[in-house]
Amino acid sequence: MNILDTLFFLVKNMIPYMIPLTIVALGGMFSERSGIVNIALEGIMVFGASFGIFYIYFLPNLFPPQITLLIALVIALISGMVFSLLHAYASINLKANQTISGTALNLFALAFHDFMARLITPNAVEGVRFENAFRIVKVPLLGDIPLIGDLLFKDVYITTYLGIVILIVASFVLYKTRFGLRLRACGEHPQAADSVGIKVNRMRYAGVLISGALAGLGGLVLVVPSTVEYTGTVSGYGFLALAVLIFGQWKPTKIFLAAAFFGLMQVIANSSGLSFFTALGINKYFYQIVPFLTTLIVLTFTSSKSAAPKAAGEPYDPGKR
Amino acid sequence: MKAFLAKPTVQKIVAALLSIFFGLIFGFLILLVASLLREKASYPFDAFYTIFTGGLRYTGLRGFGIILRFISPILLTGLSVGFAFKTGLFNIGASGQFVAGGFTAAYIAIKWTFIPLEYLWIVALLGAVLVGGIVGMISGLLKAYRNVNEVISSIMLNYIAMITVSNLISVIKDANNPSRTQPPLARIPTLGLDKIFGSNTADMGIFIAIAVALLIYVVLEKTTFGYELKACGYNRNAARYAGINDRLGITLSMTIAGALSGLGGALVYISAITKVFDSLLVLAPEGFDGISVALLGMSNPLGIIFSASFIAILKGAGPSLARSGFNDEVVKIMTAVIIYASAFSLIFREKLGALINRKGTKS
Amino acid sequence: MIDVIELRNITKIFPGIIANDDITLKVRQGEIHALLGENGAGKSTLMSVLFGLYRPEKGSIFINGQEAHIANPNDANRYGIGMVHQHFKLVHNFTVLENVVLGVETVHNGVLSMAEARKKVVELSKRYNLFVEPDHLISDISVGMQQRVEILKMLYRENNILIFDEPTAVLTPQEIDELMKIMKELISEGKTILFITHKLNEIKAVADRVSILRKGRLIDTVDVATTSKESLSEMMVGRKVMLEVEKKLAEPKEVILEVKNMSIKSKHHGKNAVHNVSFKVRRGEILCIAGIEGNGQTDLVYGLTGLSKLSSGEIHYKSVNLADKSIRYRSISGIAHIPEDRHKHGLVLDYNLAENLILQTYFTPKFQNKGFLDFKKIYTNADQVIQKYDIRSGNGSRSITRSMSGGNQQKAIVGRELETNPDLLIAVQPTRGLDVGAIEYIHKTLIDQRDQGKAVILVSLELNEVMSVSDRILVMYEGEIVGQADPAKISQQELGLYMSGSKREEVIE
Amino acid sequence: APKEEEPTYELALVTDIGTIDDKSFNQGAWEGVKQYAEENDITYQYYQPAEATTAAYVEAIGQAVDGGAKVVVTPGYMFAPAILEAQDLYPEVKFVLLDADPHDENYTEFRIEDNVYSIYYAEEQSGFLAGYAAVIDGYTSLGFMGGMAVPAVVRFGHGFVQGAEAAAVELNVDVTVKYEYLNSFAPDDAHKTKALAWYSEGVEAIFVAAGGAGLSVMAAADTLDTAKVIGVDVDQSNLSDSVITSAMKGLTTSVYEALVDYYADEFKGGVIETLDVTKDGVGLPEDFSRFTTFNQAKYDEIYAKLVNGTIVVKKDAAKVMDLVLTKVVITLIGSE
Ligand SMILES: Nc1ncnc2c1ncn2[C@@H]1O[C@H](COP(=O)(O)OP(=O)(O)OP(=O)(O)O)[C@@H](O)[C@H]1O
Ligand SMILES: Nc1ncnc2c1ncn2[C@@H]1O[C@H](COP(=O)(O)OP(=O)(O)OP(=O)(O)O)[C@@H](O)[C@H]1O
Ligand SMILES: [Mg+2]
Ligand SMILES: [Mg+2]
Repeated sequence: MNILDTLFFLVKNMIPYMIPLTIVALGGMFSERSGIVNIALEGIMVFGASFGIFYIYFLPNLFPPQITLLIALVIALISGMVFSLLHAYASINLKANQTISGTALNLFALAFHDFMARLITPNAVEGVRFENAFRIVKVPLLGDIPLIGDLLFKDVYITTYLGIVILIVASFVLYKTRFGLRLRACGEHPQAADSVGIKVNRMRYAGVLISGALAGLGGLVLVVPSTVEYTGTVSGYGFLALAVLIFGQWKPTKIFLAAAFFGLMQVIANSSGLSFFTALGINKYFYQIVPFLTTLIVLTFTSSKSAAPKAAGEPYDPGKR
Repeated sequence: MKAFLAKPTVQKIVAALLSIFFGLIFGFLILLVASLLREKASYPFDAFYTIFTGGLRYTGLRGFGIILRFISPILLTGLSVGFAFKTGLFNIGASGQFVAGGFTAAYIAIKWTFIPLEYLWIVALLGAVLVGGIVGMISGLLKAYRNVNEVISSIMLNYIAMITVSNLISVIKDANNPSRTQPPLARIPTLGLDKIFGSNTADMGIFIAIAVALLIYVVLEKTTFGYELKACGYNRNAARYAGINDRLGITLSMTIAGALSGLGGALVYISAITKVFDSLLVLAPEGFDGISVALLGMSNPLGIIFSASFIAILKGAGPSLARSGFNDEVVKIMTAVIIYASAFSLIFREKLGALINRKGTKS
Repeated sequence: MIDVIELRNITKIFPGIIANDDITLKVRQGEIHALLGENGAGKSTLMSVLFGLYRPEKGSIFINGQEAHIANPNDANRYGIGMVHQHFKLVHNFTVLENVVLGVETVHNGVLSMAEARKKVVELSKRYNLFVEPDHLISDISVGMQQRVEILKMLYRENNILIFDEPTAVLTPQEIDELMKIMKELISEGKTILFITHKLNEIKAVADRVSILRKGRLIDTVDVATTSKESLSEMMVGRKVMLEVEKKLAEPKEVILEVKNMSIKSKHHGKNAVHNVSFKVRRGEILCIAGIEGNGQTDLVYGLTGLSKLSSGEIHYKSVNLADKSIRYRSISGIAHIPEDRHKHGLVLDYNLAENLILQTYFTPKFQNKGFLDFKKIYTNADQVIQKYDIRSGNGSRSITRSMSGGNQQKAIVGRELETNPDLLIAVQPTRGLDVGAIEYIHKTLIDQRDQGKAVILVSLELNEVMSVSDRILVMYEGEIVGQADPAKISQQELGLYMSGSKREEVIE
Repeated sequence: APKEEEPTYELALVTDIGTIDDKSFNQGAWEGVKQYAEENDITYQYYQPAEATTAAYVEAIGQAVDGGAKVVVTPGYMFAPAILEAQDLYPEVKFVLLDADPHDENYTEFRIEDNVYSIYYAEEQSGFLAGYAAVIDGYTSLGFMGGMAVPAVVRFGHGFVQGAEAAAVELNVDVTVKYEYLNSFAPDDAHKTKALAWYSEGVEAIFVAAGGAGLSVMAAADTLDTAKVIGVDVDQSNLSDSVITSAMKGLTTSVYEALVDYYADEFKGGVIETLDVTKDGVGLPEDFSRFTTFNQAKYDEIYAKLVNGTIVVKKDAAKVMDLVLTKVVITLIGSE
């Protein structure tokens, strides 16, 4: 494979990493921008993916594959949202330490998947097999465009497009709408928001619920292309999304770039078998740590100004100045 | 009685007990639901009893030994996370520090045969403390000098440590099995606990862990050093203003947190019980258990001794659940609910406080 | 005359304290009504009740004779009430415009349309001479500007009852003058103003009537014109207060601190925040660094105390060059620092009072033994300091500092720093936001220090304070010292010329 | 519905790391237990140790025994030290130990008692057959992905390479094999990417001996028209159309047989046995429809050669690179 082919391979294959990371990190962004730190992203992903997969498991052929996938995605989204209510309630109404409910949700989701899977699978096991008929071999017409067609319109899942739509919508909502303005105010200075009549708690609920919806969705988006059996894990992608969120400085475009960066590094990490890389003669170990090491190094040189929402992580106390 | 209940410590303990109560109730409901839906899972009451006793109803003394052995690592990772919390940092990197420390201990206990065998385990523990500390220190330095969020750096370091250890296995690999390390030559002394519990499980590690918890308590609450570290955590600028080296403080906090997790790793990998490293790329769960333990123990070292024991008991019950037709996820669900319920403790304490005050004004 | 606002029998209770105790207050249409009271008297609380931030336990509010139900700021807004809070409620990384419209945005189909808002804001700022740039970020503009944004917020909402909670505490003299003008202009348009301040001059200058609160109760409402400052302060504190600072002539002794060609890089722009500054301080004098906020005073102090690194220059203190010495070294060798920002630097808000009172001394043998803190001594020390400096708080030495009032937090810092028995005291805005009683106390303490042969560097934005407390004045402008003056000989006007950069002279010592 | 008195389970399996649907030895063994138990209406249960330590394994075995087990099946080499202990602790209970024989952690004490039946499988023969079939069928660019370099997986890999060599010599073609251990037995995007990378560089078929990780390799193959997968342990053709064959080992059958023996009072106590082609312990599935040239006849021919010893597959090479090969070039990614 020549360099161009290698490059094409890398770019094409970073998509399955970067799309779910983008979606979930954007979810985290809405939550943190409203003032609630959400370390439950991992658990919500698992939870959302579970219910999406359960649907596919029970009703694989009720509708054409793409419709089935869309319904499953909606189910993942809703279940993620419902699940995140628990985090919202604890962090907002109970003013609890936001790590507590986040950690609890992470634990719960993993165990709950196993519990449910055992109830529904005939052998009472944790893995749920599903018919994966969702790959789009080629999008008509668009797939014929040179390069772009190969990159974006062949061998794809609708989730790729969904991810891009979500990115655009998220940026728009955050920066161009009243909701976005108010949400950001609540994450920076809730007392200020309160003093101009914004219902801080309501906005924070909205932020957490959006994060739940996107994380739930992102869970399924991650799982569907990579396997035909879901065992109730998203292998740490929720935490990686958290890292992408911080790396992306809580801003949609930068999150997207951070996810792309991380996705690219992940592909490189797993492409050590390509002749281009074997020819370099570098030990596989270095490929394996590439995503994590480069992230650390990049952060070392880009973190001097943190753009973290000022009030994120603190329960809103109207009396505090 | 009133004065007793008014004490914050007492209120915290009562709140924690209530959380556990809620968790158990919820767990029981889960058992009931499962028993109604699944043919095999037909003994919810038995299962509940099993969980409640940590499986000791079946496992007896030997099970107790296993529970003791479960306590030590998560007690230390719990301390690691809790210590960082107290100094204003979130150490989500306990997992990486844990394996780094554990591997170092194993390496020393296998390779450093030039040290007399009876001291080797001590050197191995110290090595683990050192290397765990270094991993923590990286996060600390990045935070202190480059403003890198410690959450993200420690997530990255978790993976780096895991991958590194997986690749280093060849250095101390088992001749018959290239994917595993050899068992260590030197182990932590059992102090006769193996005789008491009838199996090679509990060892001196549990005492080391508890002693370290007490030490951390004293350091945090009673010493100038703890005062400095907490000041850095609560308000870095004020600490600087007061002449405390805030960067050093943050670095030291993460270093100590890392060292604690590292020691936790050593307590597993050179313990009486043989756990060897394999090359599987899985993050060490003990690190994440540490977060639960720290939260449930409210980051207080004494509370952490309690919460680590409690979670170890639940963990110990896992295998015995099969006897009643259940699996260990029930226990995990319960743990999650207990931690979630502990989020209510603030509200609960307020309510309790109000109740006491109301009674006070009446009389 | 109509009472535009009537607060009837307002009682507001916080855990352990009655912040407002059965207060009845009437405000007339078109007046500037001042509220006066010691720190913690309940002024902010009362206004927060009126603005809908707090629900009172008892009492009712009447607007224009009609009972009003104000449960949140939105309700208040509906009644035309707006408030400039003591601590500004501005989102630092939003633009001026975004802050102004927040909460009352114009939208088309949910999408923000800022063009109309911008037009209105520009118009308003022209009409009231509130010059602000709508697209600047709050974090990039001065405190005075920020206050204008707060005022714009009210005007944008077309409020006609305006509450100003200690608006002048953070302003320069010029800004205060301008604010006074603006307030008068607003009144002339028929608006009503409630004005909280600790400064009697200001009340004298603009207010029509003043209500005095003490310990949660309304003492009286009186006409400003017919009441003297002395009797106002007496009503407020409950005893006679010395309003004029009394002091002997200074007797400067040997030089304790000599700064030579000090420069410090700015964190915000490429230039030097402090540029080639040289001066001397002697024992037995109070040297005041005057200047408009943002002219390098803060950085100068950071340089002296070690919070910032010098880019060049030397600091000779008791014949040691401090330039590369640590903060700890400086504090041990007798330099105390009352910081400008008490929340950022002065206190660990999550420590209790006793723990904060040892922030500079916890490591000394007085409070520790072999690395262990001696809590008995720590609490005894706290009780002494609390008593000596009259620090009031809910739980004495065990109060979490976060819950204490700003005034008392300030007293705690002052007490702590003085207890180290420093040779050089660097006090930055030590009386910001304090009531007259507390100010009197702090001024007296500064002069006492001087009279004991200690050196004091006072950094203040407040001309009154500068003129009355200091023995010598250095004026800073754009990072340089542009003038030296003797307070006895210079007029406030002339000082103002130096501060605004219109006049400068070489200062050679 | 809830019942009252405590249950007992006559047949028990204690799982190694992973659980009974690991697409690997746990699952294979469990299916044997289950099949026998259900056919004969015997109670059965599996137990998951709390962690991967000998003490936890012994403890779980204790639970099984205490819970009424008469036969305990323990899949995986990790059980060797645990069974060394358990065979003495519970002399009246029978143990079926797969992939190992009882010994201590340091490989100094090897001892099997009458209540233990140890089964090894000749994975190298199974892998050989798969490699042979693939090359005969015209695949010349192959890949091997092992879950982890544990003895059984290593045998699969080494056998695979030797099978490819045998066929390459026979056909006089040059064959390349990419060879890597994933260090994972679970599905993961990473494995999918890895497989895609291989396929995109011309690898035609990947033999994946890595439990659930195989699912991700199949997911990769499914996105490409010509990419093929060779399954492991059991016939995995139902998992994906890309699976051309599977290198099977008779986990399920052997466990089933062991139970049959036990109930017939013929338990092979004290026996350490390697199930190979001579005992029908390993092989490929009978369905050759996904091959073009390789077929039943070819299979029978090569199988016979293995049975009669004309071909001996090496299983004791320390490293794959130590194998002497003439027509096969191995690219080892990472280390072994
Ligand atoms: N959110 C709160 N929670 C508890 N107590 C409070 C709260 N806000 C105010 N208080 C109490 O009410 C009293 C009055 O406070 P308030 O802020 O009204 O004082 P103030 O007159 O505005 O003082 P200052 O001059 O310092 O601004 C304080 O002494 C304080 O103890
Ligand atoms: N979280 C809190 N809990 C309890 N009381 C509080 C809290 N926050 C503020 N207070 C009370 O509110 C009152 C006013 O506090 P605030 O922060 O307004 O002081 P400040 O205006 O900065 O002080 P000053 O006006 O004296 O300079 C204080 O008396 C304080 O006791
Ligand atoms: Mg106030
Ligand atoms: Mg105040």
